[in-house]
Amino acid sequence: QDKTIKIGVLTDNSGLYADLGGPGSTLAAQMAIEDAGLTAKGWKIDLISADHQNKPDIGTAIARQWIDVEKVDVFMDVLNSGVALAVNNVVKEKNSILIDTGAATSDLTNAQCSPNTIHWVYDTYMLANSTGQALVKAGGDTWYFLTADYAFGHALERDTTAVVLKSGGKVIGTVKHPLNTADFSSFLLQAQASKAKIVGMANAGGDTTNTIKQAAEFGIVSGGQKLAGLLLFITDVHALGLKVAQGLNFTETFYWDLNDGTRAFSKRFSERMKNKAMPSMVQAGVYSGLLHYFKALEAMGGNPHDGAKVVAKMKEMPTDDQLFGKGTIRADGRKLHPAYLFEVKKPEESKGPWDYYKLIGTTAADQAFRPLSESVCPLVKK
Amino acid sequence: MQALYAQLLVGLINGSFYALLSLGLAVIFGMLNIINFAHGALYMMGAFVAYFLLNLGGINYWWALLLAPIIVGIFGMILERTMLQWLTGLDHLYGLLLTFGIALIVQGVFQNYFGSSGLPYAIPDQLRGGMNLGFMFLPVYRGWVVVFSLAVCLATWFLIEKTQLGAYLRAATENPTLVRAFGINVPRMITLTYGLGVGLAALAGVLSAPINQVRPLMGADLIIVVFAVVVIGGMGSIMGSIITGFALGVIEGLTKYFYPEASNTVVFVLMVLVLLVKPTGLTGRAA
Amino acid sequence: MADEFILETEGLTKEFAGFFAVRDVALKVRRGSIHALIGPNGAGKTTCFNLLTKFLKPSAGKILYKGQDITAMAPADVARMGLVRSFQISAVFPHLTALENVRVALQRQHGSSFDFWRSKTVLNRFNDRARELLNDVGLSEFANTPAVEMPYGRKRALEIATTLALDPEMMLLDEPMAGMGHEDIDKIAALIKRISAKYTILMVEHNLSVVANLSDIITVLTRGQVLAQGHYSELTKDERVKEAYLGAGHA
Amino acid sequence: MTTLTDDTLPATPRAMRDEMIVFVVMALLLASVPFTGVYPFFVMQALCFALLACAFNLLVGYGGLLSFGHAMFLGTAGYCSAHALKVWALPPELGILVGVAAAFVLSIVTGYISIRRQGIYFSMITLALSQLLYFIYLQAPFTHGEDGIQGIPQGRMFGVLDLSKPTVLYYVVLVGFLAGFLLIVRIINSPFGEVLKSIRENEQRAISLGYRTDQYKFLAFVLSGTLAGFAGALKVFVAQNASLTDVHWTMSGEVVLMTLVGGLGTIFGPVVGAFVIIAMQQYLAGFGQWVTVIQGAIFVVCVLTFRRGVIGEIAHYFRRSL
Amino acid sequence: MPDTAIAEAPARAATGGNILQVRNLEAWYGESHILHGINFDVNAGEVVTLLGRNGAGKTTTLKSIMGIIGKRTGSVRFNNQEIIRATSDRIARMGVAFCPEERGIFSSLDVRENLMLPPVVRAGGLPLDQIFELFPNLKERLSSQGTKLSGGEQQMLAIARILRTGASFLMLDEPTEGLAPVIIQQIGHTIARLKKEGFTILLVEQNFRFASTVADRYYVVEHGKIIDGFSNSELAANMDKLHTYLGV
Ligand SMILES: Nc1ncnc2c1ncn2[C@@H]1O[C@H](COP(=O)(O)OP(=O)(O)OP(=O)(O)O)[C@@H](O)[C@H]1O
Ligand SMILES: Nc1ncnc2c1ncn2[C@@H]1O[C@H](COP(=O)(O)OP(=O)(O)OP(=O)(O)O)[C@@H](O)[C@H]1O
Ligand SMILES: [Mg+2]
Ligand SMILES: [Mg+2]
Repeated sequence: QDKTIKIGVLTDNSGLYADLGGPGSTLAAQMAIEDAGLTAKGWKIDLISADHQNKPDIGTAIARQWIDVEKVDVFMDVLNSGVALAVNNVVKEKNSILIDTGAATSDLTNAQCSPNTIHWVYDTYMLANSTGQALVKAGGDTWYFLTADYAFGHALERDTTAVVLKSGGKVIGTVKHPLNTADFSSFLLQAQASKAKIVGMANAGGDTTNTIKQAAEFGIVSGGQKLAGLLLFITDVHALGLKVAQGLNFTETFYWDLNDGTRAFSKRFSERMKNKAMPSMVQAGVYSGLLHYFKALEAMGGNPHDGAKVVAKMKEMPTDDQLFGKGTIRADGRKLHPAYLFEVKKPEESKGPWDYYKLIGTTAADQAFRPLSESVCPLVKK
Repeated sequence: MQALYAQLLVGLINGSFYALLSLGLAVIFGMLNIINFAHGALYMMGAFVAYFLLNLGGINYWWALLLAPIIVGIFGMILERTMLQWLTGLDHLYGLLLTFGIALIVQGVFQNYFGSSGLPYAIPDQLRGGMNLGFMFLPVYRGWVVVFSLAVCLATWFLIEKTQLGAYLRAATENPTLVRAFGINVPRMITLTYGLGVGLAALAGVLSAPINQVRPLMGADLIIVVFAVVVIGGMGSIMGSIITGFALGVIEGLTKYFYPEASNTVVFVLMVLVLLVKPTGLTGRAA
Repeated sequence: MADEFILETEGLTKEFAGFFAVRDVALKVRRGSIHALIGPNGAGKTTCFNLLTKFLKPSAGKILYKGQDITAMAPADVARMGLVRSFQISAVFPHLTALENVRVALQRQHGSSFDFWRSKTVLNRFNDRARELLNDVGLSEFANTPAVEMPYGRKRALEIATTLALDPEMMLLDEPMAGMGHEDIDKIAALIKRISAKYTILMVEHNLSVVANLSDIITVLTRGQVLAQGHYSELTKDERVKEAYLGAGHA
Repeated sequence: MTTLTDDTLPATPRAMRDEMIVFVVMALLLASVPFTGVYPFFVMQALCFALLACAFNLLVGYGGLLSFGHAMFLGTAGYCSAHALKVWALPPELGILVGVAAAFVLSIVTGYISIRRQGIYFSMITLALSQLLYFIYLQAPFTHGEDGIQGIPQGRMFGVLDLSKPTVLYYVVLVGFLAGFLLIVRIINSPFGEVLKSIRENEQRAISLGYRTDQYKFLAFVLSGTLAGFAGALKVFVAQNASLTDVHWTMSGEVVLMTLVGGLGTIFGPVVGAFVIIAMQQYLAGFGQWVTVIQGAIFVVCVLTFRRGVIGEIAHYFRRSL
Repeated sequence: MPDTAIAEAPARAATGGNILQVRNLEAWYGESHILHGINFDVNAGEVVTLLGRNGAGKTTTLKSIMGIIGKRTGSVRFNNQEIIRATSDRIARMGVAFCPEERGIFSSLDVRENLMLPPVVRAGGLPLDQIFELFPNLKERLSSQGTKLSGGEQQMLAIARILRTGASFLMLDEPTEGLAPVIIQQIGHTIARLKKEGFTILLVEQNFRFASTVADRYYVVEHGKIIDGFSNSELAANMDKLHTYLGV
């Protein structure tokens, strides 16, 4: 049996998302290789990484070349939905494996699901569901959306609206802003005027951080409204600083300070990072996903270099690791684990660097993601 | 109606950033004939320098407002002396490419060392808080930005249009050899002017640090819009870009209110329209 | 009568923001003549040319060319009717060779200028005619020299050859001799004389000996208006012309 | 406009022979790629961009019109072809036709708006138009926003050529590229091309010779835009997706870079430039965060030291026109 | 003030004697070697004219003196100072002014700005009212864009603006090109007057008739060399030679 494995971390090394994936993802993959202990058992594991620059065509070109020339077995990270969907296609065509830990789009396990792809960490449906449900339950029953005006924002808004309505809340307004808006004051004024209890940010990246920063300036939070981030990462909170970010609510599936297991891993990780950053959930997902992949290969006794077969094996086995706890992988490729609703601490509550979150709610693994009954994925037998 | 006033005011605030940035660009383009693609990167550097001054040197916002433009300006002058200088007399395109390359380098280096999500910079204590104007809540800092940038814009306009300097610069753009043969040290003057334009970009960077995240790509996102402002105003026209900067802020503000989906597009629609009606921009001199 | 005068203007006026560069000019150019337009600097001669060839729009007045009103036409169309100009600052295609410069004009005359699917070797059929034209202006040995590398005087000659290639009916020459050495001046003057058999020529020139030798009739312009018109010998006696243009020292 | 191109080179019959020789060498080299072990997808991608750059070069290098919005033709054709192939399930040849037709129509509209503008204003109005289009595509439902149109079927060309086979696809793309390239070379060396060059040299003089210069510039614009669209349509088969990247202004910028790196106003320059830039993106992808820095440094060095571009410098050295 | 400066000038001329000394001047445009060793002198208070056919190298000589030719070797001494390696702005501030043949009017400046552009390098320039007296056209068109002027007006402007600077050594490249006979006469008078006031003038002319009314001495340039030189008094005797040199 062949005991060689080649892992490719395809991520954004130089752009907007380099902090939450990027070199940190490569490090996480490296740590997974070290921790799996396979090399000691005679396996040979190679790791390469590349920058897709957030361009789908560069992403697919690299993916093809990696499969054809470099003989890469598994793609990790692949954040950015556009790139992920493009790579998803290539991987399926060439029977390779994609364990996506970075992209948000829930299409990866729905309309575009594939027997070669596992979506590991989070997706838009889950974010909307968890954050929306929890906030309405906590009394935030009137919502106003700031929505990025493109497919991703629309989907996030649509999904969250559904959840809010189902939980008994009301959406009293929405404003669509263009992608990459530098100034949100106009939109924030409208949100402020609406008097909604929750201002939901159906946007991402720089749009979200700018919204938050300017919301602080315009006194949105001090005026009694709550900001809900629908897609936010710990790296964003770090960049904003607690003074500005305090009081924010949002969902993640991993936080370094959840339990002993996460703390132990994160401490090791952060020591090896150039800027001593704690791992983001995307990076944590790379580690966890790879460990499971190794487990499956070990169980198969060697690497068959057959993506669909390995993924099927991975779906068969329950997952269990320090970072995401016990979980399973569904037929549609969705990895299931609990989702946590966090609130950002006030500066005075924080005990040290990277001590940012308070856990305020947990959605169980089987509740957090899109139920199979709503799925249009052809892999799901009905 | 009240909401409309609020949007107008907010638009004016944004306009002051556009004005300040496009002013620097207009100085550099109009006087030196360089399409300075590095402007966004230098704006970003201004914000970062302010951040370093505060966090490494304990130097506060007010000093940063003075020091950051000088520091970045000197950096700009070094760029000019070592690289841009060699392009005099060549087509615009080369300057554009060179500065584009410089922008990539600067942004890349900053990204490498400071990540891409950015760093926090707080509003100075004296300018914290806000006023309730009845129709809106106006953060004091924003008010300050409008007043201060207006003052800087007018001062620059005076320096360039009302002193001999402007005439020297414009003449030097056209025929540097001859101007030099009249006894003016053209290379030095150009270096200083580039420094001035760059300093203005850095100043805008410092002003925006407390409002936006201090991010390596903060300027890259803005640069195309600022170019549009300069073009609409009439390339190289100082007053044109000041007025267009403020006006565009207001128009954008109104679009955000009436049809927010189009607020990013409106500037380009405007640019097409203006160029169709007045081929050299609103106040542009003949090309 | 339209036959006698190839070009006529009525009340031709051009105003630049309150300044009248050309005011109420009535000009009649006789077919087949060499007509000179002289006048002090800033009198409006070049502006007149620009108006006639439609590079400027008149503020008022009418231009008749071959009996047809061309006041509202586009510059390229006027050129197509056979009214072609040269420029005061020499205008050639600097990086084309002299031969190619002339060929560009011939090509316009004989079509095929939109053919992007054919090889340019079809243009070689113009080479003979182009050489002939170059020969006429004494540029034979420059045929394969790019225009930039030619001395100034030769560029003027090239410009004239290019203009001739269009086989125009009327040529407007703006200071064709400016900046030329003496030998060239004589050459070009002879050339103009020769071609005037076939074409009507309207010419602006400050070189008085050229004007005296070449022109059939002279119009003197000052401050945008016609001051006098007549033969050289008449005009040199006219006190007003002496004062405004020729200067006191002129005999 | 000060000269962008190296005009000191002679344009003699010898030049046309040199061009043919280099062309044959290039075609043979490219045709042998599948036998060399060089990764064909990389070459195909580069070929698409090379065609785009050549089309762009036709406009700027020979017409003196610097378009800063050429990505709009690439992207529009890409989206339209992709939509035709995926949603309407058209065969590949018709898919390409749809894309090219879309680019053709777009170039007529944008050309009509922009062609009367001079110099930098022309660049800016094309930039503005392409930005407008970018925002439209960002929001239009059929483009699928950020995600783009994914998983485009490659199909069988003329019912026989199975494009999902890399080698077949490679030769189809190569033939498409060579055809486009030859057409461009022909345009440059045509009677029309001569007029175009003279307009670039001295527009006033061309007008005074009776040329309605706007019409020539317009035709050049439409030809260039349509050919750029052809590149976009071919690219759909290679990348199997159509995304916003292709309409973003940075793409327009990249085209300028490719052309400049290879040599503006040279016939082969844009091809070389496209290969250099695409290779850079591919091979630098492994350098992590230093990618942009390296790229930037290369541009700076290029502008400062080899301003004529790779081919331009070579041509200048041998005093040949290539 | 100007008066005193003008009064001083002749004194300077008298003591200085030789104001410009050009030795073995060679110059290149890129690869092409244009000047092959130019030698001549200009004495203070003189009007010296360079004659020669088109392309002989007259303009190049002036430009080399002014320091605006890329590559030049040899020696140029101005007021006994070597300036062959000086930058053009330094040469200008030493009191050399240059009026180029292509006029060099700035289109982005209006006439007033064009006129006021060259900085005053020392006292003694012509005051504005005298300039307007010389060139009344300019006064009328003061706020017009520089290149909107007629060809001749541009020439006037180009001359006028260097008269203002107070430079005492003027280099005029074909100042009469494109000018009406009246104006040419005026320029002749101006040159004569400037000479009287102590200016030194180096002139390049094609218009031999004009040159003969103002020049003290002539040099003939051919193929980048000075091939002959004579004073105004020797003119008649040299007429034949001139014919062959210039084809006059
Ligand atoms: N576009 C313009 N805008 C404003 N004034 C102009 C413009 N063009 C010409 N003028 C003015 O009109 C007058 C006539 O100019 P024109 O060029 O016709 O003179 P000209 O007779 O050709 O003189 P010259 O012999 O010096 O060439 C001048 O005073 C000039 O300044
Ligand atoms: N920029 C240039 N590049 C290359 N060669 C040049 C350049 N300018 C002038 N020359 C060449 O240098 C030689 C001398 O030119 P120069 O201008 O000095 O002549 P000139 O005596 O002033 O003639 P003219 O009477 O026509 O003004 C000519 O052969 C000319 O072709
Ligand atoms: Mg004139
Ligand atoms: Mg000369």
